[in-house]
Amino acid sequence: MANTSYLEAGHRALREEMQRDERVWALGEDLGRGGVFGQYRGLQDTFGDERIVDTPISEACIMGAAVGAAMTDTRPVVEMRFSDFALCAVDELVNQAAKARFMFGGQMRVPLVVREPIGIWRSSAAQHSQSLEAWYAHIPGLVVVAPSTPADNLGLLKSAIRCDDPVVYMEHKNLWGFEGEVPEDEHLVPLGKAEIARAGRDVTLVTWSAMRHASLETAEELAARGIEVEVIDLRTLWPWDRDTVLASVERTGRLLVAQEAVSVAGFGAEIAATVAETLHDRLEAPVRRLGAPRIPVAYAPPLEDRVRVSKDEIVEAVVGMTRTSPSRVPAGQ
Amino acid sequence: MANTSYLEAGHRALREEMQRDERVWALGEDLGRGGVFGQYRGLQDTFGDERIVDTPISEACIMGAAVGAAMTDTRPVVEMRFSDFALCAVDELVNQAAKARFMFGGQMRVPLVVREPIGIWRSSAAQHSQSLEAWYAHIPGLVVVAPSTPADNLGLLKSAIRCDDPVVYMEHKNLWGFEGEVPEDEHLVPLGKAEIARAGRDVTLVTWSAMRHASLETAEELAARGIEVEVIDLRTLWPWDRDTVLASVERTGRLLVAQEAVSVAGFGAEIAATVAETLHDRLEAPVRRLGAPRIPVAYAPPLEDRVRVSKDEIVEAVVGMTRTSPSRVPAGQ
Amino acid sequence: MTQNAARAEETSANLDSERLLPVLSLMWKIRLFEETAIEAQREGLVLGAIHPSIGQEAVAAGICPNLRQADLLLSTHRGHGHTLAKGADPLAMMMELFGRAEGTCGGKGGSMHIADFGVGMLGANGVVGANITIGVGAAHALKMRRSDDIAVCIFGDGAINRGPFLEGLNWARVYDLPVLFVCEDNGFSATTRTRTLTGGPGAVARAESLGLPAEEVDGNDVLGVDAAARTAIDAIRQGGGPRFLQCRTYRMTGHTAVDPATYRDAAEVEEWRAHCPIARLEGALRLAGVDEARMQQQRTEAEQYMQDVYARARDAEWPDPAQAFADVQDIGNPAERAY
Amino acid sequence: MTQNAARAEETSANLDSERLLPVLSLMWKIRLFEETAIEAQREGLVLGAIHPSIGQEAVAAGICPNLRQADLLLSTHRGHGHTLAKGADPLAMMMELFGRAEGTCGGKGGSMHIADFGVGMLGANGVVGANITIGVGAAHALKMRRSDDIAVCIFGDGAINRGPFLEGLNWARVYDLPVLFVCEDNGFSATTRTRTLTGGPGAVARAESLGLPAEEVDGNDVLGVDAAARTAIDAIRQGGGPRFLQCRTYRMTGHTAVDPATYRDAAEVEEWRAHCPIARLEGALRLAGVDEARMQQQRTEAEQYMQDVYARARDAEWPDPAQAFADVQDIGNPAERAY
Ligand SMILES: Cc1ncc(C[n+]2csc(CCOP(=O)(O)OP(=O)(O)O)c2C)c(N)n1
Ligand SMILES: Cc1ncc(C[n+]2csc(CCOP(=O)(O)OP(=O)(O)O)c2C)c(N)n1
Ligand SMILES: [Mg+2]
Ligand SMILES: [Mg+2]
Repeated sequence: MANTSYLEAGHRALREEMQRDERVWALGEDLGRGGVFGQYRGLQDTFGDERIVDTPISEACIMGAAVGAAMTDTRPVVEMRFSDFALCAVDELVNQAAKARFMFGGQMRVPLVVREPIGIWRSSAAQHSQSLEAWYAHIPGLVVVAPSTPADNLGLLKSAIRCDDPVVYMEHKNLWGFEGEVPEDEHLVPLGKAEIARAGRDVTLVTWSAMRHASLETAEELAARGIEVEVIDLRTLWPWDRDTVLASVERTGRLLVAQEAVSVAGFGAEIAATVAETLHDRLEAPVRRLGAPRIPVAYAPPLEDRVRVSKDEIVEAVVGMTRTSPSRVPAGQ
Repeated sequence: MANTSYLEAGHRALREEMQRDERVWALGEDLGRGGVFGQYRGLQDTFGDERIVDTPISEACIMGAAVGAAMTDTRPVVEMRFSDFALCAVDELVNQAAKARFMFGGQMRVPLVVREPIGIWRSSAAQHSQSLEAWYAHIPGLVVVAPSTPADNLGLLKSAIRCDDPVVYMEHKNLWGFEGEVPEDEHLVPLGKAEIARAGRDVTLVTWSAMRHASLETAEELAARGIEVEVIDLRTLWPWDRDTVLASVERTGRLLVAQEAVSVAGFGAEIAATVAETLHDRLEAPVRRLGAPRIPVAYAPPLEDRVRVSKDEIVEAVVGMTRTSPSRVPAGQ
Repeated sequence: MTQNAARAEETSANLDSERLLPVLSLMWKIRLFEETAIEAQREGLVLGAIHPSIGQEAVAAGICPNLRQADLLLSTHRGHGHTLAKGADPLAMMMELFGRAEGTCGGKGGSMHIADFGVGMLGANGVVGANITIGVGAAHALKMRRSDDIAVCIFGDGAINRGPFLEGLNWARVYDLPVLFVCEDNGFSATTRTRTLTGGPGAVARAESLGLPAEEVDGNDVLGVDAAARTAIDAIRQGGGPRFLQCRTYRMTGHTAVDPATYRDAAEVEEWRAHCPIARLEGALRLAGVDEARMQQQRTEAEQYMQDVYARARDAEWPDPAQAFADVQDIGNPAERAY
Repeated sequence: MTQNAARAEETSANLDSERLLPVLSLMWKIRLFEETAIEAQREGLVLGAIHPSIGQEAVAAGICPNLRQADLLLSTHRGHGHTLAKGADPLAMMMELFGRAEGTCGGKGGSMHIADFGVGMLGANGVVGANITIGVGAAHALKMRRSDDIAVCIFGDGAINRGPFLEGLNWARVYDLPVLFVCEDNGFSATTRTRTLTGGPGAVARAESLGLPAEEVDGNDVLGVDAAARTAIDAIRQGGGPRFLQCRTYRMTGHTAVDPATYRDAAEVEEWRAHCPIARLEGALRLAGVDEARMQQQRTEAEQYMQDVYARARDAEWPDPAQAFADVQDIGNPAERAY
């Protein structure tokens, strides 16, 4: 085990996979300089500028070229810089990459990974802060991954690169510097498997990406108050690990989802709806979601903070759910 | 009252609003020839080519120009032909139109309507059949409308054009020829108000767009079997009419959502989750969603049909929900 | 243009009729495939929209015979001709239009999504211009592996007003990719004249401004297209980087098979009919002394072939509904009926 | 270039120093606003990323003084200079960078989203190239209402590789819109040299291929920029349709204020420092006989002004958190805290 940052873990994943398979290459803006957050530092020295490719500011072509190159027996890793800029390349991802294998009757596959850093990060404001994982979970053909720890960023990125499906890989910008233990040997994390980050008997708290950490910290605080929260980090949003979530709620009888994204039509709705559909009779309290209000992310901290799910809210929600008589007051919209 | 098609109703709405307010104009491909489905037939003769504007095949610029023109005291109606092509203009809609008013501190508004025809229609295949209303419902700043009848297409399009927010207006391609009664006088339908298309005491069936019709027909069939289904046509997905839906489920104790879109992370999840959160104790059966499986829409009818929610499925779901002991078998994914 | 005219004349002087009879045959194959499909659509056998290229056959037939099977082709919604010319099986294509199990894509794609990876045909596309960046990516992969195969990307004149045109051509130049871009310029963007939607002198000037050698040819003259394509393809194969070819042509049908195309007058259509690319090639072959009967034979064979294709496609099996759930993805592929 | 040089010389012979002293003052205002902001960022007062335009002031100061307040301006992430030159209040802008309630956008936007509709400044933009199509739409609206106001859209050299460049310029030509496009060419796309990412001769050739009259000027020579902009703006205002101006310049800082810009060597930076646009204007004014003290005064006044701006912004109020829920939309605006 070594202590490594989330950023370094992603760096190592790409390096190892590029060493293992020469069909793997990466393309995006400023990669030769290390990428906007330094995730590609030094890789062009190692692999040359034909495998770590500096591209024009042409998101549509970056994604489209990756689709064509993936159909032509290479395995591109696309860097979109901010998931917000990937909105300049949605046709290429959603109409082309996601559908090609199916439309063409299974003649080929589109093994590409698109890295789309998400999340709120230091006054980045409305065009640099979005978390749109729910969009891609809604699109047949796409795999959606949102790692939260250095070990997962290593193991999931490696698995994503090995996957033959197009993978939307969403790192969280606020986690780049986050450190944790990472195995020194080959480390793969299977796509589609959640992690029970903390076991608990009272409430199942399903989360992913950066919210894992606030959730775990809150769970500790709640443990001190005698409430044992089971924290499940989904890691992959499509396919999401229904079995693990349902088994947990089957035990706890309570589901809370904590997501950074806008709650309305966010992926939490899928989880909450599925649990409510499947385990209605087992529920000892109504399912519940926490997420951002349906407002853009503002620049000034007092406003930006209004978007964040706070630990206090998690505490309040958990405590509310574990009271005997569940609240019946309808929330406003 | 006059009998009018859904297409004609939309045509009339635009014509009336263009007559009422000279700041209203429409832009898109082939509008001078009437638009791809004939929705604009003759309008260029009436209003000239400066108000019914034939554009290059430049979806990004169509949408971007509409944003700029909406900020400059005009009221553009954007035609995207198929909602699928609007994926070439997502930055312009989501990063710009939806966020501008907020980002700029409320200095202006972006009163544009973007018409994005959705839905499965006669072997149109994967790139011409999508229903992505859930995406836009997830984006702060956008209003999302999905009319299902001629009268609503008249009254909602007029309201959308008068609305000062950017509106994603999703007509269903399979409804163009659908006929119904439409008031001959000025007819406005308020945004954000659902319609109880059929009253019923046993199950609340929430739907929108083309699924309204299958839902109503099924409800009649079920009535013959003694089950009274209340069919609520949401009409507007954002803001959706929570009050009407919650009041109905409060009465019936059962919620079924029927949507044409992919069920996973579809808007039905938002409704089901909200109802489960809010009315858990009132529910006499688990909430339930019907929607497309998470597969692209294929060309051949036997495959295309697998995507459609059939009346049989609605019947089965309703009957299942009204049985005393709700099913406990978890659905696969 | 003068250069082309000269080259065409020169070519016609020593016409290689043995090489050109198959080209004539190919043009008939395309023409009759599409006429058959249009007829079949009237009968309800073709299920979705089709965009015929009748009148435009010289583009496909001028370019694709200069390609190897391993070369890669990207096409558009109006792609039957290109696909046939690249070597796809007409029967499988017709079955695809009919939505049958043995169609090129198992009935999943239809006309706008025909692909045949076995012959290097990487797909038609339902989104105008989207094939440009995908084609560029295919060329990028070819270059990475030091292949001397090339990619060819054909698109319409309407596509030059979409952003991917700029992004894709720029990309091809920046990385010096082995790709030929072909603008099949039929004068229309769906039902609107492209020139009313296009600033500046047009596609060639745009390509040149992005650093690509570019040329315009008469797209109804298969000899001219063939000569220009051969020159360009040779240069690209030898590592000369991307090139651009604009072929001016005209579609004799509407935008789709059901479009009556009332937006243009009969005189214009008649004028173009006089330039029918098939008749023109026949004229050239006739001048070069090719036997009338051998020419007629190309047509007759194609006719018989397409009749057979039609009959077999009509009787072909529908796909198994379970196939709707196949080939979506490996991870998270939905189980049938469970959602 | 020769034309420009000639024009610049001619201009310098009969310099209108009364008109140019305010331009010098404006350039100092921009320079010192940004130096103040960089310093404030070190102190933690500026919250998000800022992209300084130090060294590029001649573009903003050459173009915007030729505009009316009712003319519309669209800018980029590197937009402080343009915005100040269009007449926005430096104090409100600094408060915006500090995230305060009285900032230009109430603290909601920050540096990359400053807009001041009151002076016709329709917004910076966080998405490269996105302002092009928005600017085109603003010009479209102006034309529709037969206004003789114009729109100006400034973007970087990196933006010419994005699709909206083609779509927007084409659109402007097709509808003959009153819009001036300005490519502020500082040679870099973030941290990569744009020329390594750009096929063909560049922005001017591309604009010309789309039918726009286009010109390149020395973007560090405010007299040249001013002259070219004036000519272009007059022509546009008189109904001459869209025009294009490329201004070659250099940014003296990194891409953002915290980028050490190690990807370029000191000699290059020093060479450009010698072309400092402010020093060049001062040199010209000196030659034209303007008093040293009057020039010094422009700087001193700007310094004092920015010190005051800094102090007042630092002490300004934070926005009320409830404002996070304001101005999202009319219909379906979320109620505070309820979600
Ligand atoms: C991005 C996009 N916008 C619009 C359409 C609708 N559409 C289909 S074909 C077509 C015209 C294309 O014109 P051109 O590129 O010249 O090709 P042609 O049809 O003439 O072969 C249009 C607008 C589309 N398929 N994709
Ligand atoms: C669509 C998009 N892609 C990438 C970025 C990230 N980015 C911000 S500024 C920049 C460089 C832009 O270069 P240029 O247009 O020359 O403007 P400059 O920064 O030199 O003023 C990049 C790549 C972005 N903001 N938007
Ligand atoms: Mg065309
Ligand atoms: Mg630059």
